[in-house]
Amino acid sequence: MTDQTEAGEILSAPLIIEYPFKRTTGPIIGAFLTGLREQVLVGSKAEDGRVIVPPAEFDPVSGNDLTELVEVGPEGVIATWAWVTAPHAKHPLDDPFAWVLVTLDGADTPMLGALKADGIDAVSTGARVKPVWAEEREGHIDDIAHWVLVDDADEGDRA
Amino acid sequence: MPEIQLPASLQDVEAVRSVRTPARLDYTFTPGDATSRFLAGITQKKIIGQQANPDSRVYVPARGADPELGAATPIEVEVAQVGTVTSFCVVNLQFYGSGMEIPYTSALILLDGADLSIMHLIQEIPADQVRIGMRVEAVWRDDADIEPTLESIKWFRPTGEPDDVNVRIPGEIRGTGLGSWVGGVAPTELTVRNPRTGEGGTAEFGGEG
Amino acid sequence: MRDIAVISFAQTPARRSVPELNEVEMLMPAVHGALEQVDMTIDDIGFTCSGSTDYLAGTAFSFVSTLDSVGPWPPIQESHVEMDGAWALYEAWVKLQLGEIDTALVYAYAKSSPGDLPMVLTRQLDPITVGPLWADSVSLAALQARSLLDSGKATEADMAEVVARSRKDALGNPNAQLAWDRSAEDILAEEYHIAPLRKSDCAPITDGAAAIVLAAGDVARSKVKRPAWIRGIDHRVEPIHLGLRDLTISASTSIAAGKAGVADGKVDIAELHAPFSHQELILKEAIGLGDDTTINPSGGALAANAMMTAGLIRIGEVATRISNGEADRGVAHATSGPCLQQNLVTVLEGEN
Amino acid sequence: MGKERVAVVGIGQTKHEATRGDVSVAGLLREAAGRALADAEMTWSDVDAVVIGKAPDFFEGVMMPELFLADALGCTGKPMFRVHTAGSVGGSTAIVASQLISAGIHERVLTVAFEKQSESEAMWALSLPIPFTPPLHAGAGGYFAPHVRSYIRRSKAPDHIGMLVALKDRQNGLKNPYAHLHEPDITFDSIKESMMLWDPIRYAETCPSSDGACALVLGSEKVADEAAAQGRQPAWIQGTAMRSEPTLSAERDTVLPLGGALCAADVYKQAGITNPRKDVDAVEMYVPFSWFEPMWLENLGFAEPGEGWKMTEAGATALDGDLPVNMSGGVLCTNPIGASGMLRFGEAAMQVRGTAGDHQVDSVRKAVGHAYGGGSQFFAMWVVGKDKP
Repeated sequence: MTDQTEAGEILSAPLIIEYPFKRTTGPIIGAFLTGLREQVLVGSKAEDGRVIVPPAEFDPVSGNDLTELVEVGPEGVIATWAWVTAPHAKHPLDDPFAWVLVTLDGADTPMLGALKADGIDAVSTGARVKPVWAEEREGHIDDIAHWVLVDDADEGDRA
Repeated sequence: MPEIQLPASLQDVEAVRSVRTPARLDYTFTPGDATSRFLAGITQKKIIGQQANPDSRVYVPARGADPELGAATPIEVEVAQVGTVTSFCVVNLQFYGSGMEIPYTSALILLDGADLSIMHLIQEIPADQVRIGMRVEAVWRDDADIEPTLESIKWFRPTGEPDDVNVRIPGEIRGTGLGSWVGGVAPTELTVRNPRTGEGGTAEFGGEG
Repeated sequence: MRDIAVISFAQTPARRSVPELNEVEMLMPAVHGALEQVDMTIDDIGFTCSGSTDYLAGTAFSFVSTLDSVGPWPPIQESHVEMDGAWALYEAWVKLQLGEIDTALVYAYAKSSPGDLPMVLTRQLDPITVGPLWADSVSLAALQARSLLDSGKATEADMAEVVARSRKDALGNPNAQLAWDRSAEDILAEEYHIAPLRKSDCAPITDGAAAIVLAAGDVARSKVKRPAWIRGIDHRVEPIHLGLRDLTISASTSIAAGKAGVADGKVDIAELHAPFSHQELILKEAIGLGDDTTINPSGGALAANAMMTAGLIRIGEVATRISNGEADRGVAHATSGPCLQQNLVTVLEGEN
Repeated sequence: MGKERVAVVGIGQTKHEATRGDVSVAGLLREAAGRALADAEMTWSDVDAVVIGKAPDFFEGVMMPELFLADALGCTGKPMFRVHTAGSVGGSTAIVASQLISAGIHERVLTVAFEKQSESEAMWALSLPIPFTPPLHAGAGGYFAPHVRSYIRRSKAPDHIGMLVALKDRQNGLKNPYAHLHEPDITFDSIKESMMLWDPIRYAETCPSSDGACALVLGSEKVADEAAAQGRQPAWIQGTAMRSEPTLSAERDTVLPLGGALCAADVYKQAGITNPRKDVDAVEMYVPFSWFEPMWLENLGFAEPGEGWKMTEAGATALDGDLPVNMSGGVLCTNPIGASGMLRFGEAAMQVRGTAGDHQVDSVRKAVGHAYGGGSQFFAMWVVGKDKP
């Protein structure tokens, strides 16, 4: 029997959790993704008449099925935003950008996106924005490459 | 399934039904104190058991707590590199991450001086000749390939000793096992020795350390 | 309902990283401490319940090996929730209501340090429409903070005051991870991290564990002089999508506070699980706390925020202050999910 | 303070398949929950609280997925709770849900358990290689197969018992429209000829990987009495129990775990069962590998030590036997891991309600639901009956 030895250097090794999850969408979220591929944004009509984007499959208050999808956007206004000074490698944009919750025209609830803008001072609640579509689209949330301010649209499109 | 009403723009296009959302998370894994001490032994080709106190079970490898006492296992005890097969299965299927040639034998091996079997491979004997009670010994990788992992033991192989017909298989009391109903009567907590109070258990098993 | 009290509470010192211990090794001092304070072993416990989640350290079934910390032998009555330990305490409280057992052990733990916590938490989000954007927990909180500022209900200075007070109070908490004495002005001079949040507005990333022993009626009275009785406990949830909520309020907290009976008496202290400074302001209003309530005397989540554990710690902090006579009645709050999605409120009281 | 009575008043499950490609995770849960609510003649707004169970989150790659599923389950503004006790979780989730009513907190609780294993794959999610940690050399089957061998050695059971169980359960599954595996051509010989994966376990003696969900609506005595008055028989919960023991301890028995026997003894005592073989009319037990049927028969007090396999061999556990076991086809036909335990509990309730369709056993007054998880170390059981406890 020996006494406990002083633990030396702490062992450590990388652990990677990685998988190409394949998710079935169901008809409502499937329609939303289909729309992204076709450059069309859709929301679902809730029981209280609100249009929810991305579409909810089920009424967020009652839990009942929602079945009516309506076209919204493509432009909208910023409901709230946050400026990322040092983007993470996993973030959708490499340069400093704003997370935005965008209430699309015709929608009542905002959706999340990444806004490309010149700087924190260029972004404000209530500003109008529009999506910039990815060149190759497959029916994925990344089909919206990012959002741009409507006034800056030309510059955003070039970038 | 309720009928979905689509806007005109989406009525005549092929619908998306599934989506790939690959995700990767990177972690830095550290195994903790008990495992690190066990693996430090492995790098010296020693199999080090641990126990909570001089009278308690010897666990190999200890995982941080004596699971019966709920206590840390600071005491280190080197156990033998030979032991007895307490059970096994023969694997005929290639598994995720396993480079083994099939069929191969995965066995529970109770090392001499330890109180709980480890799971490891048996080689150097045809799979259909492996037996419960068979005596086996550790076969190490070459010294240059020893790493802090139990896989530094490549496998176990028969020692050639006679089988241990009295191998202590945990739980084998009360007819066939701890969770047996004998004469229609259920076992109780007192069927086993309480490691904190010393109460319970049978002469057959449980009094020992 | 049956009278149930918190009779002991123990936690490990909060640290940014505890690489030298695995989860069970980190947890054991908390479990053993809580039991030893009331001279108990697992043999004296009727029911054990724990809270943890696999994603933090990246190992599936982590609760299976941490159960070894209690020594579940002979076999015990036990359950586990993939939630903060405050909800494990709720399950134990429900179990005690059945009248069959008189004691319960609740524990929770988390090692967040092995992963990239804000990114790990993105795996909670809608996996199709939000998850692939990797919108981290700090970014989402910043969206909420901007909403609150835009509403005019709070200013960045109000947020900085929360930070300054919390970290100063943490100087008196030996288990705190972040404690310092700096002015709100000083904090406001910091650069933005994810605007409008500064690093100081955010909880630290913490490895840690905690445990509580609950007991009913006379068993509680026989074990401690002044048990902290649970007078009410309730929890509620909201949709995960931020767009479906008014981010400037916490509707689910308000319901839970109402059901738990917060307003039935004076609240001396409150421990609010607010991992971001502005969330304390939202919670204070949602629970209906006045300026005569001392909020987060421990420093709160801004001082230490072990995931899955910080909510249980809030209950323990309030209970300890009631048992030692510092307070007569207090409120503990726990949260889960992005931007205060799910909330639990407990009202605790001492007997005079 | 006493315990309030609780009954199952609604049961729903999905069609179980390897890949349910037609529904989202939320849609899968709602298929089961919607059926349970319809069965209970309730709507989402009638539900006071929701209790969700599932096995490891890595299966779907969503951390604490109940959070994103909250509105899909009509939880907005309500209490929602998530249980995880490994493979026993479907059972323990139903027990936690029942206690919300027996403690007098709620009147109507919806409980749902699920797994959508097709979003990833079971072999990946269950055997992530962890650094410094010895690998399971052969997956879950490789873990359990040595314990099956130990059982065979102790009980001196003949080789064909496992195959008999597989044949019975797969044939029962043919009567269950929701079951995942429907193998009309299965025979004893086809099982015998299937590949020996983990000797002594053959391929045809193992469970599939399924997408599926199960939901139960639990009601208070008042709610259940109302259902009964309208001709809908409640399944009264006469006892619930859970036990846990360590995975790797020196003394424990991995073949017939003490925790399993203590769990059974506890639940029988509550339900007034003194002779399990005689007093219980039907059992759904958690049998992911065929040999677990005789093992659990002994562990749960239906057979003396070493005699469980004789019940199987004699046909006692067949649909027309004196103790039918796994009338639904069991885990061997359907295994959405997180839901598997609740499916056992739900089938027991269906049997006492008389709603099990083609796999209904005549005049079931008391039925047992059983689930286990981890390395045969977590146990959850309930007894449901036609009669009020």
